[in-house]
Amino acid sequence: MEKNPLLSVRNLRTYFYTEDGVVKAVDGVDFDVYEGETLGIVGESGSGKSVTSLAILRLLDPKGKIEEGSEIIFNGKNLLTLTEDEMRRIRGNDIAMIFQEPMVALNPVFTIGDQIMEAILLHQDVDKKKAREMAIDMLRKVGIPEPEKRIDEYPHELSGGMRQRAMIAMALSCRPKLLIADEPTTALDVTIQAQILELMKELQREYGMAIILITHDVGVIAENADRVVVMYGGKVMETSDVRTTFKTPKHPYTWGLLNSIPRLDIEQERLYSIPGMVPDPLHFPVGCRFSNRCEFGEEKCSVEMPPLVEVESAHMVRCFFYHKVEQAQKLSKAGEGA
Amino acid sequence: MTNSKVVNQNNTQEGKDRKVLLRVDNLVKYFPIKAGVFKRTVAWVKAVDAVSFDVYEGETVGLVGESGCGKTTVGMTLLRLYEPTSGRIIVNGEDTTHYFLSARRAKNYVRDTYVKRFQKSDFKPQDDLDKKYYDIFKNSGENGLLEHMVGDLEKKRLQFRRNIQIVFQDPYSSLDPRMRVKNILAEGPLAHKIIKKPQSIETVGKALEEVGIHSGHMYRFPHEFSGGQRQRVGIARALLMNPKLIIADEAVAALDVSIRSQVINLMMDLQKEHNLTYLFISHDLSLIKYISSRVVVMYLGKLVETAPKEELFEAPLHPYTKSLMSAIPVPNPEFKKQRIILQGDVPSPVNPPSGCPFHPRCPVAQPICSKEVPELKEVKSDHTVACHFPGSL
Amino acid sequence: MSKERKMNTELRRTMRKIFRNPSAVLGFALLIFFVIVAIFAPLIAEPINPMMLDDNGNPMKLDDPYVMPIITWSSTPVPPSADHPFGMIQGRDIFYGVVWGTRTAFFIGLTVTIISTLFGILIGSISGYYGGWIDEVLMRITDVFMSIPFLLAAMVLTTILGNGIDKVMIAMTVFGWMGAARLIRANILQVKEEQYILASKALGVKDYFIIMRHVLPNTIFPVLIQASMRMGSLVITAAGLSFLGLGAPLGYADWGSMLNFTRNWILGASGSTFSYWYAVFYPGMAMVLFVLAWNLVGDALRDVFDPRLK
Amino acid sequence: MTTFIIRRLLLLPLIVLGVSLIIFSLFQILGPDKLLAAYVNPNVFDKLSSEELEVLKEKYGLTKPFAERYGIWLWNALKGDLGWSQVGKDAVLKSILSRFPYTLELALYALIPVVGVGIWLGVAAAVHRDKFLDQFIRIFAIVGWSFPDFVFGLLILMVFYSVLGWFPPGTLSQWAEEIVKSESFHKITHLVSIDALLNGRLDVFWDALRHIIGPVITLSFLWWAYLLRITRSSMLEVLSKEYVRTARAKGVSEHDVIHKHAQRNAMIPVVTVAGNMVIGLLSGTVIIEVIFNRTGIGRLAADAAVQLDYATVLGTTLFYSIVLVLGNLIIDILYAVFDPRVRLG
Repeated sequence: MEKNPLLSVRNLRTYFYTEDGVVKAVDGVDFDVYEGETLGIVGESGSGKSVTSLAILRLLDPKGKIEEGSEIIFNGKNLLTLTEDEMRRIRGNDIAMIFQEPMVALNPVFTIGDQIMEAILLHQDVDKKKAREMAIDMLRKVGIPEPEKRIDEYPHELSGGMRQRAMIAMALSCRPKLLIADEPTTALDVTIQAQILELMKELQREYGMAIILITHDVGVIAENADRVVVMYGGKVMETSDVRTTFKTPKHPYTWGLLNSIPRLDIEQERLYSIPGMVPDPLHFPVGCRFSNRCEFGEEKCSVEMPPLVEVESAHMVRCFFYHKVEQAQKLSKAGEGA
Repeated sequence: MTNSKVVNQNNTQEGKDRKVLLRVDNLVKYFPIKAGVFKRTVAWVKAVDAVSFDVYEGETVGLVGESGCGKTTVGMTLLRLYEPTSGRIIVNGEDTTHYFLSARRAKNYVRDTYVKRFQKSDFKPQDDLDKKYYDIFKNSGENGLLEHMVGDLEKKRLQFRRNIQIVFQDPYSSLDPRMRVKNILAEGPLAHKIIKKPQSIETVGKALEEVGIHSGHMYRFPHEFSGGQRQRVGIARALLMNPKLIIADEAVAALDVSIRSQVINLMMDLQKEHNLTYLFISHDLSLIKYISSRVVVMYLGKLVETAPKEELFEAPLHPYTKSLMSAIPVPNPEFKKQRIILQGDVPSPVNPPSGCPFHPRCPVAQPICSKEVPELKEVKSDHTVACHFPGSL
Repeated sequence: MSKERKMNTELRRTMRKIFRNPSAVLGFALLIFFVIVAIFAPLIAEPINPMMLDDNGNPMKLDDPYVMPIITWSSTPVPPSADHPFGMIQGRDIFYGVVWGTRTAFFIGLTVTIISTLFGILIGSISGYYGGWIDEVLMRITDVFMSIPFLLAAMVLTTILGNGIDKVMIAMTVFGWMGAARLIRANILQVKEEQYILASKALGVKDYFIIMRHVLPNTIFPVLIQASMRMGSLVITAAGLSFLGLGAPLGYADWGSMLNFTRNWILGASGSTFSYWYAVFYPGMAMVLFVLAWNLVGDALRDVFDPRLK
Repeated sequence: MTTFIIRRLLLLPLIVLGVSLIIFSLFQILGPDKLLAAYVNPNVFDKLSSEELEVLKEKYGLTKPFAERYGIWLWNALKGDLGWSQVGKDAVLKSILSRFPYTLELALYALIPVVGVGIWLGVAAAVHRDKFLDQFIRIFAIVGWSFPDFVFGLLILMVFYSVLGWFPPGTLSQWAEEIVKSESFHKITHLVSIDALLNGRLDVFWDALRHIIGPVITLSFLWWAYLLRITRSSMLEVLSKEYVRTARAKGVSEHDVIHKHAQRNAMIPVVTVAGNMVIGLLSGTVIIEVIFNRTGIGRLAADAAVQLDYATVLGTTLFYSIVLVLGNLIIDILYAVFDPRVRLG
């Protein structure tokens, strides 16, 4: 724990200036990623998890601005102060990214070989022939059969799982220190998802890279992340190591989420439902962003934004009444035992 | 016909008359692939290949499988949004397969399926349906049977539409963006003359309140609702027809996690209130486990395993079912489970593998698996599986 | 009455979107200007013949205001003056022709657009909804019609039918419906797969109602936008035919045939032709602005209703 | 791919048949009397008695039923005999073939500025979306698109011919035409300007160029606009695609993101438009050829239409429809070349 973080995000605020008003998609987010670990960011649509990942690489579309005072420290450098050229040298080289839908994330008019080689040629001092060899090696490494043949195929000629493997090969071709995976398996079938997640674990062990795994699927986080950040309404609601969060969630949102999904591991009489709707980022409630859907909240919650406090060692929660959740959790555990 | 056996056993074993609401008998749906200079059919996508199962009144059957396994095609074919290539769809003890054919083709269907068999001297009815139709045939001849099955086809179609409804996956494209919710909801009942125009506001209002939407919102357009609310509107639309069976095709897959349980709970509440039967199509085994009483597992257009929920999740017999279960991520870091990672992709339904469709990916495949198609066998009571070595994984 | 308010905000949003774009504002302004000119043509350019007097000694009213009166016997163009601000050509007042030509342009454009679009919608929706051999036959017929260049086809048919703007309109309609038909067919094929159509089928709604209630309302907007953008090119084609001497008869208040007069003076190869600039400029500008107005409006509508093509 | 090409080529005769049937039946509206006029010298025609007219009608087969007459025309057409062109004063087929090079030449010259500048401006507009440059280019484009070709052509003639005297109408000057027609001038490509260069006649080349610049300016100003708009919108759509973001996430430079990753994809729909434009230029330059008084196939068709020379009208429309079908076939093949996802079958 005393290690220096590889990436530190501090007070990240990312606003989108639209015709209808300012969308505060990410509003003061802090977290660290340490070398070699997997940090899971979990959240629903509009939670700001994908915007956070794009902000780290400064890939937001022109309407989105990273506000003053935000810091993204990678390897001791604040990425937000780099020039565009310096940033370009980091993208794909030190920090790589894979996306949700490999069908649309790969360029349809270039072969996968072209696209992997492009990354290699951009960041490494090798000639085309060598780059091609390296690309074939990468494809073999990610488990694509007959890589010598597949390298000249176009994305549409591969299956969904193979495409995501090619995407991973492209992202890892320069051995990045950090891989950002934005919903990498959401578009895939479960049996393929298991393959891809297993592959990512293997490659992480081999390369020693850190991974930020972004997903809405708490199951994927539970099985693949070391630590977890729960986001809601552009804010971090809870963060700790995976075991703690899943065993003793302390934020009402995390608690509600875990109780509202059908699960294979336990028998459920009736699912819990978080009331209300996923908030519209244009009109977040005043005070705690979750206050209008929270069953534990009191008046204070709809007035004041609770701070993110460390309630146990390395377990941070943004809630005034987290002890109420503790009680509810105990009750439900007791009920399960009976 | 294996199915009739299953049904009869059920009736006797459980000692109560569980009524079969829907029987899918050997359903086949192939889509042609056209190519060449004259666009001739060169191959077939075998989307659904000889699938049979029963749905009893009041229960929820979960139909589970990965993309491309044909589960959605089953739903669409049951609704006759696609015409089946062959097989029978029996609803409420009547064969409905020919309902959406032209009168001439419907008659041909009845002749080919029933009359020709009945005319043979050594004919013996194989199931209740045969018996029923044979009695009619004996009493009033071919014309009587035709009158019974093909007469008033238009009325039968409407009745069929009222009996079976669907809730779609995509809450964004399943409601006409240019229509107000009131008109979307009133369309079905008005078309069936269940209600008259002046009543529609009242009826629609009630239906909306029932699915948890303020009735004052009936004049809104779909885009003014959130995904979860739209799905509620979709459910209300189905409900307004007073259906017996609702086919829910990935009805919650597109919703946010925190909204899903709202809609699932709503559907379960409505089931109790209206004595509905559900055929729940989903790729999500955890959801299927939560919601259904019996489960049907499909792979590459074929049915691989079907069993009551508890039985299936405790002791899955097909290697595919077992691998599928192990692949589902569980939100509990302490939960230990057997990890089976399947190799390779799902093959194309145009060129399915020989023998058992699962054999190229199966961890326990034997030489016979690539040669012989395993038959669907009842291994335990009410638990059928299509595998040469059930339970070996 | 939250319903009404909702409607209004929706409408206002759309209007705001349209009018935030300066070129859309220009388009609508031009269009309104032309509409006003067309409506008040009798007041702006009085349909009288100053050369002929009636019994009371007043200038005689024209039998047909669309036939430009000959007011001078000089056949060379006469430059603009206070009485004839746009000058005269072939003995006729250019200002009069430009004003009354506005009506002709609207008449030709709107009639041809509406009739050919309706016909296209009919063919396209039958083709798209029913598919199969009906689609195959209708689309091959459409292909055949599309294989004949529009201008040439219109020329041939106009010549065969004889001069006159009604003949021009018939010709342009006969060869002008294919675009709408193809567009609506493509849209229908796309919409047909939408789940709300399947839902209506599953409800047992009749085909006819599905087309009228769901398919057409969801496919018609791109067709209407295309139609508004075609207005411009139709007016150009009609004028082109007149320019070639095939459309409106000699002396008809029509921009194209006025330019036809000019052609001889320009190709006359004398060095001083530039002094006849007004003969090209005024009718030419009227036409350019008219077409521009429709193109800008069509563009604005497309931007708002079809966000894909911004 | 092969089956696709065969399928389309099989469609060709069907379309040609359809086109000829439409045009042929349109002419039936005229009735036998007017149709006869096409065969007879107009000076003689008025003096003929009704009996003589009947005899002539009989002679030219105008009294026969429609199907039979169409059959006769079709049979002759299949043998390569499209009849006599009064306008072209030669056999129809020969008139068409002798004039086609002039149209082709004009189309080729116009194509270079249209495609080059149109795509370049379209990309520039998309990259600078909503900035001043974009607004300016868009206004320029929509104004260009709104100009009727004959108005713009007249303006060009007025300025560059009447006032400046630079670019005269016509195809060639008298003297140059005589050289071209002479025996010593080798016709290799049949495109005058190129043949002039091949023959080493720079003066003839320059003369041909002088005559072609006016129509080229007119055509390119009108067609730029369209190509530019398509390029712009296609480019904008592509720039919002995820693979563009992937490229940026790899560290690809902005120049390569736009000109390699985005532009290659954006060109896919542009191919279709540019192709249609070529077809349009080959078949639809009727008015331009009339205004600039150029020899060409558009002019031939226009004259034939006005004079009801129906053998020529039929011939030219058929020629156009063949150009169109083949052109579309080529477009589709190019489309498949540009977009690996498209498999023609």
